[in-house]
Amino acid sequence: MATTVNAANASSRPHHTLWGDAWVRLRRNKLAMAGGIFIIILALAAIFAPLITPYGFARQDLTAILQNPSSKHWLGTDGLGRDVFARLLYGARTSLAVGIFTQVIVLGIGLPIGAIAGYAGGRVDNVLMRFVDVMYSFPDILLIILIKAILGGGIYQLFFAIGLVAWVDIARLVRGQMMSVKSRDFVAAARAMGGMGPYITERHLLPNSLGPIIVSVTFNVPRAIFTEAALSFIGIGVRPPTPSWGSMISDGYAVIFASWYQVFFPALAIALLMIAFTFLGDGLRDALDPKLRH
Amino acid sequence: MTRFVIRRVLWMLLVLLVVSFITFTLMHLVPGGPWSREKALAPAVVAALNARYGLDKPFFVQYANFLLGILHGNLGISYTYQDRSVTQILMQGFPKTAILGTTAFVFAMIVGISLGMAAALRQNTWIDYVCVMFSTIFASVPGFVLGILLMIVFSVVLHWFPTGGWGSPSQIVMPAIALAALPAAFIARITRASTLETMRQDYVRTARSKGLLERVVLIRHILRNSLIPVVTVAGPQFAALVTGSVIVETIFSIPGIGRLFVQAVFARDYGLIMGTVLFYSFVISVANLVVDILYGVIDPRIRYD
Amino acid sequence: MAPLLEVRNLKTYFYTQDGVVKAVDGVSYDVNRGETIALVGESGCGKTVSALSILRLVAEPAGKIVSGEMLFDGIDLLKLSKDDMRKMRGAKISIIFQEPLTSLNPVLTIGRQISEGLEFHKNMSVQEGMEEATRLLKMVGIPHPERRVYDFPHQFSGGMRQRAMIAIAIACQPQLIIADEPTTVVDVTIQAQLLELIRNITKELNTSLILITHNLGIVARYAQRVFVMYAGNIVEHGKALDVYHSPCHPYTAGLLGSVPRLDEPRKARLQPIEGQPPDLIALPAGCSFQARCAYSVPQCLKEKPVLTEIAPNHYAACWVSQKGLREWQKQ
Amino acid sequence: MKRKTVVFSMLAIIIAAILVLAPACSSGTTTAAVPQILRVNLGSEPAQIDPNQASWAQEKSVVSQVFVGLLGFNQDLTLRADVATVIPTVANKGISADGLTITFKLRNNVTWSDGQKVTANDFVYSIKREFDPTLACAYASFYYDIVGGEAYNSATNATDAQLATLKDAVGVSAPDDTTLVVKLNNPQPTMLQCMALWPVYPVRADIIAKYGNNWTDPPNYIGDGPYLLTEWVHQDHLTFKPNPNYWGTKPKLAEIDFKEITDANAALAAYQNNELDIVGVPSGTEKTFLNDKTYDDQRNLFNDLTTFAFQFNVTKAPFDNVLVRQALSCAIDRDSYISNVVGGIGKPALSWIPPGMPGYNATIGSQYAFNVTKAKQLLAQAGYSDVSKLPQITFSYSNTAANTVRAQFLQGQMKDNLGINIILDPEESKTFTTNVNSGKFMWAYFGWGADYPDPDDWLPSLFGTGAGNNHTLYSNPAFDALSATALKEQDNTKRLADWDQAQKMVMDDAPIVTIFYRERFNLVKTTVKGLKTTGMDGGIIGDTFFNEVSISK
Repeated sequence: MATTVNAANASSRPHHTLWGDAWVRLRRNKLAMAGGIFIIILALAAIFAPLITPYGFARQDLTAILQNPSSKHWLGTDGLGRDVFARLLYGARTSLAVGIFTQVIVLGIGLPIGAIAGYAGGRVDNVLMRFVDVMYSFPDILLIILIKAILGGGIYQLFFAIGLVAWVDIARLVRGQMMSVKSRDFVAAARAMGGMGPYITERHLLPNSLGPIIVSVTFNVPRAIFTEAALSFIGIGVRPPTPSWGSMISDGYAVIFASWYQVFFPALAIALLMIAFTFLGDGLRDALDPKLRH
Repeated sequence: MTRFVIRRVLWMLLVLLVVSFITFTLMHLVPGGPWSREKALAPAVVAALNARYGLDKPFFVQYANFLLGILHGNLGISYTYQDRSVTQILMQGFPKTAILGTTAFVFAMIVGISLGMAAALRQNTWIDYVCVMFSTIFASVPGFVLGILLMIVFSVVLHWFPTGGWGSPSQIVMPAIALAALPAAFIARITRASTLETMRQDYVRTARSKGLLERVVLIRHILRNSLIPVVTVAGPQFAALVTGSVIVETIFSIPGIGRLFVQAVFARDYGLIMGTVLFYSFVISVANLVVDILYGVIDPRIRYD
Repeated sequence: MAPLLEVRNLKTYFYTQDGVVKAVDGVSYDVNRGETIALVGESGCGKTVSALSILRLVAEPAGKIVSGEMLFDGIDLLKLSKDDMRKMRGAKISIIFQEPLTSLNPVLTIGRQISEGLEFHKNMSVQEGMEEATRLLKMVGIPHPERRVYDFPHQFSGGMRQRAMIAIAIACQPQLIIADEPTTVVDVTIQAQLLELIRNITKELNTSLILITHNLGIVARYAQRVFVMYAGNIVEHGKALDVYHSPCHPYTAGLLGSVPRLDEPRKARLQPIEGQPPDLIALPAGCSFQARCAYSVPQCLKEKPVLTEIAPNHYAACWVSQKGLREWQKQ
Repeated sequence: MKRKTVVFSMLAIIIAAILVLAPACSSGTTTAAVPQILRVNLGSEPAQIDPNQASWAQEKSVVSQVFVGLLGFNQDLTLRADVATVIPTVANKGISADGLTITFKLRNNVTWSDGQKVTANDFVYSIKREFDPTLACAYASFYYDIVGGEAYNSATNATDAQLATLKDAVGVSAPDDTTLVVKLNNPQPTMLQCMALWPVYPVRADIIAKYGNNWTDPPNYIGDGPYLLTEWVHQDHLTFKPNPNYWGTKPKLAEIDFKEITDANAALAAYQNNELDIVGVPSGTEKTFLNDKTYDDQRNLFNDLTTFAFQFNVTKAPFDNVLVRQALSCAIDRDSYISNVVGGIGKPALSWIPPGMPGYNATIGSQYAFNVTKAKQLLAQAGYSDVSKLPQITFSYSNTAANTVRAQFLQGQMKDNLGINIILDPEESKTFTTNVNSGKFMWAYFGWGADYPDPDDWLPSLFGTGAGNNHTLYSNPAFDALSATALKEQDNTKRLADWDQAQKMVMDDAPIVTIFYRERFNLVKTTVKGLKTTGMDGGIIGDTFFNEVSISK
């Protein structure tokens, strides 16, 4: 009866949970996994930076300023003779933190508001959307600058300022998704079968809206890192000497006519991180897309 | 429909009011005032200035006066450029910022949608990879870096474009590109995602079952549906482009209000801050409204009520 | 005279990351002019895929028609160029999908979606198309067609949407219509109406119909012949009533057991078929139904049964029934 | 395939657009050196170009093209008579024996750009206007020694009548069109230098009355200087053309363009793309441009009268302890900063008053030469042999790119040389200045540039007890007494001796750690001839002598 047993087991395969199933298919997506692994490795490298590089991120060697890459300093040194590679590693800490924590704040605020507005519709939607409108009507950078100017320097203020401004887009996106998904019939069916709001939201609406949300989040992580760069550029980024890729780029920008390395390496780092998040995001989207499940 | 628009416009005014109040409050919470200088002004001078700008009055009186001013279409006098009115300054700067933002928006849309569609329709082919790479790389370079790179390549090396300033079309190209890069990439990604999504829809299969030409299926059935999410982000993107040209304007020395308003915050130019914020808020709200209308136009499921 | 459509040994596979899904694995059937046949089976047994294969609309690149012949009016559809095939779709062969909402483009008016086929195949202008669409809507029984033609799908009820789908299908008076579970998502009363509608229209236009369903009750009523599919194969086929009254395959019997019999005193309760359909990637060596079969004999494990004529014009692929022991008919 | 073509045609359009525009714009790059046009970068938009209200840098650069005052500065910063016939002295009766009355004799051939004569009344009007409380002119306090000036300027909420009387009471008068009499409360030896500054350049009462705030827009902007402001595109550029009615030697240039490029790199690119004739070298890239052979004949370096320092808040522990202040001052390797970080631009500073100024004395502050062991000894004396016992030190600065480097340099020095960890607090400039002006800091960045070349602009207003710019809250009665006498001292040698002693007092008490004297590093196109730089130059170098500049092939 062996075959029978196999058949029975095998035929029970498609009955995973949404997430379990997604994980199975994510694992099969090589690019996505590559992206994820890169991010993890980067995170580890950031955490264990002291074990990887002998240089501290603030250690100056005024006799070796703006040096090109060499065996001593793999990626050269900056305007105060600090090892760029070391600063990149330590900078990854800040930049990843900025990228991820701001998104946590963004999702924390944007997802529920968007979901509620989109699902409930009617008056609730109206009220929430007016609130969103107000937030939304602020020019981002100005609001960030104002908040930052009030709160003063420091990385937490940075998360707060960026996150507090960036959640609106997600909220709108989620709402839009909710509204279009809601009108599809399987949700109607679920409703007909007497599914409760939260249940429907969790089981049908969210999974079906996840694609675009994830795309936008994976895009916003590097974007937050950019915002940080822009803020560093206008001089209100993280507090030196703590490096962040953004601040390294803007520091590098100041001396771009002396040494383009100063901009190139952090920019490259951001690009790689961005690509990693892109692949991971696409992978997640496909993995989580209900229409792709058999 | 008209009722919807009217109601939305009224809402908009309310929103602007709230925005103005929040900004006004934040602004006064920010440490440091317009008169603090490295070489301190004499107390008499500061007193005179406060008197001239009504800063000696209580907070709410100041706000009330500000609102009254607006009713008379008067945003007050700049604190930095003390012989020019805020309205004057905005009117001189805005057209430039608007043109720049719009050009960048058009770039971003054309490039973004083209790349996105191409990538989706040729999923997992070299076209797809090229498009993804292109958009990723462009999105991975901060505006100011891209700006100076363009400048070095196209001005210093190739002598194609002037490094900055305003006036001739040639002076818009580089800033517009620098400004459009990130949104273009973003739109490309959204388009790709939603096109892939749409291509899997049953109605596309139905369309094919009617034996329609691929082109017809693509344009009538796929494109239009896959643009819905794009439109949702288009509005924010447009607003972001018009209001987000701060750095690009700085690098390409464009006499727009983008450059002005960060300076305004740093200079604590209360008049200019309020002016720019309200101005920008207005632009954003309008873009927002337009998008909601468009959204309804391309997606009949959305009802205005 | 030759049948309108003759499908011979059709094989349509899906190449997924898990392996090759043999959705349709050597299916043969034929449809005569003006005839209505039924493809019956549980969901996922390959009936829809075999239908899509006829239109060559199997989702590529994953899905592929690996082999077989599909002679339509003597022409092998599989040999047609992409262009000629497209000219077939809608004009000669059309399909009614099962989910009317998702199968209709949400952003186009019903009328437009009906007329676009006409514009392409009958080179009508948009107005002519819309007028024709109105007529068709009237024909499929939509009240106030002249107004409704400008409605969007979301403004239609489930039943009306399906009527619209029908209108789309019959727009160019095709010779063959494939109705893929046209009634699964609407409620019983409307089911009846729709099926009547389809039958009348096919009669009227003398169109052949392939009715895809899992409901043998319907089959008995509307189809002349029936083909029962299981795990990508046809396991039984014959005259609708023969199959209905004396199923020669335990699976068919199971299906019957799981539908209310209108012609018999209601049994205490319906018995659904136990277990799951097999994994189409790893099909068992012998009879694919064996695992769920109450009557299986050792041979079922070893050899794959082939279609053999059990009764006149009544074929089944089952060792048991070939041996003539068919307890299931003795109920 | 159809779709592909659609896609790529769209891309093609863009590329086409670029290519089409390309030739159109290469016009910006044609090297037309023969036309006498000087293109310089003003940086940010000037706030007010009304001479009375204008302040340092940008504004000054604009004003000094369009206006000429009674007196001016030569390149060596000695005074020069411009509208005045001679520099008033006690000898030529220009200054009364008691030093309380200064009488200027005016040339009678001085005209405004619209042809009218410049009379003493124009100066009377201008000086009184400088004190007008409703205008709140930044530099008014420079002239408080003029009789009635302070009173009028401080009458913030007075009635019009009161203002009128106060205005009349101001001690400036014009007995005739070519005589200007200025009465002082007390002798002020540097008043003449103040009279050479733009805030008291003549302005036209009738024009201001006619155009109000818009009088500074061309063509209303009537001046008596070599150039006219013909165009001002806000935030973009200003254009100057020679003043046809200029009474002095006619300028050689046919046009001066002031561009408003705020980004240093962009300006440099503009220079390299031949859109600018003069550009500042971005800080941090000095070494590169010093070593790059292609710039050998384009470099322009000169000291301007600016000293950069780190100021202590002497009321906050541990900086209330002079030993600690001296110790930290000894622990900073200024030479290394100059030679390594900024590629040798600027001079290491131990004293306060910079070279090129009367009163500069290299020996002052020599005790702070880099010496770690000495620094440690001083700390030990102060009771901090174990630096971990020091309170947490925070260093504040306004967050410019250059300052960020300097601050981190300091942080590094403290860490490496003394093992002290200091926290950096970058602040947005207004926040920074507010905090510093209100004593809300421990240790802060500090720069001072000369308003006019005299020590009395460098000491009492900064280190006098309770003085307006005394942020260190330093207070030393001996110093106060000494500067009080020095301010009124008529005998110049004695005066300078007093200031020298005063400076020594301050530096010994070390309320500030001087770091370096600024040196300005610009690139100048070889086609620019006759550029004269001075320590008093504003936003643009050489702006004081643009009327002597010419362009060659």
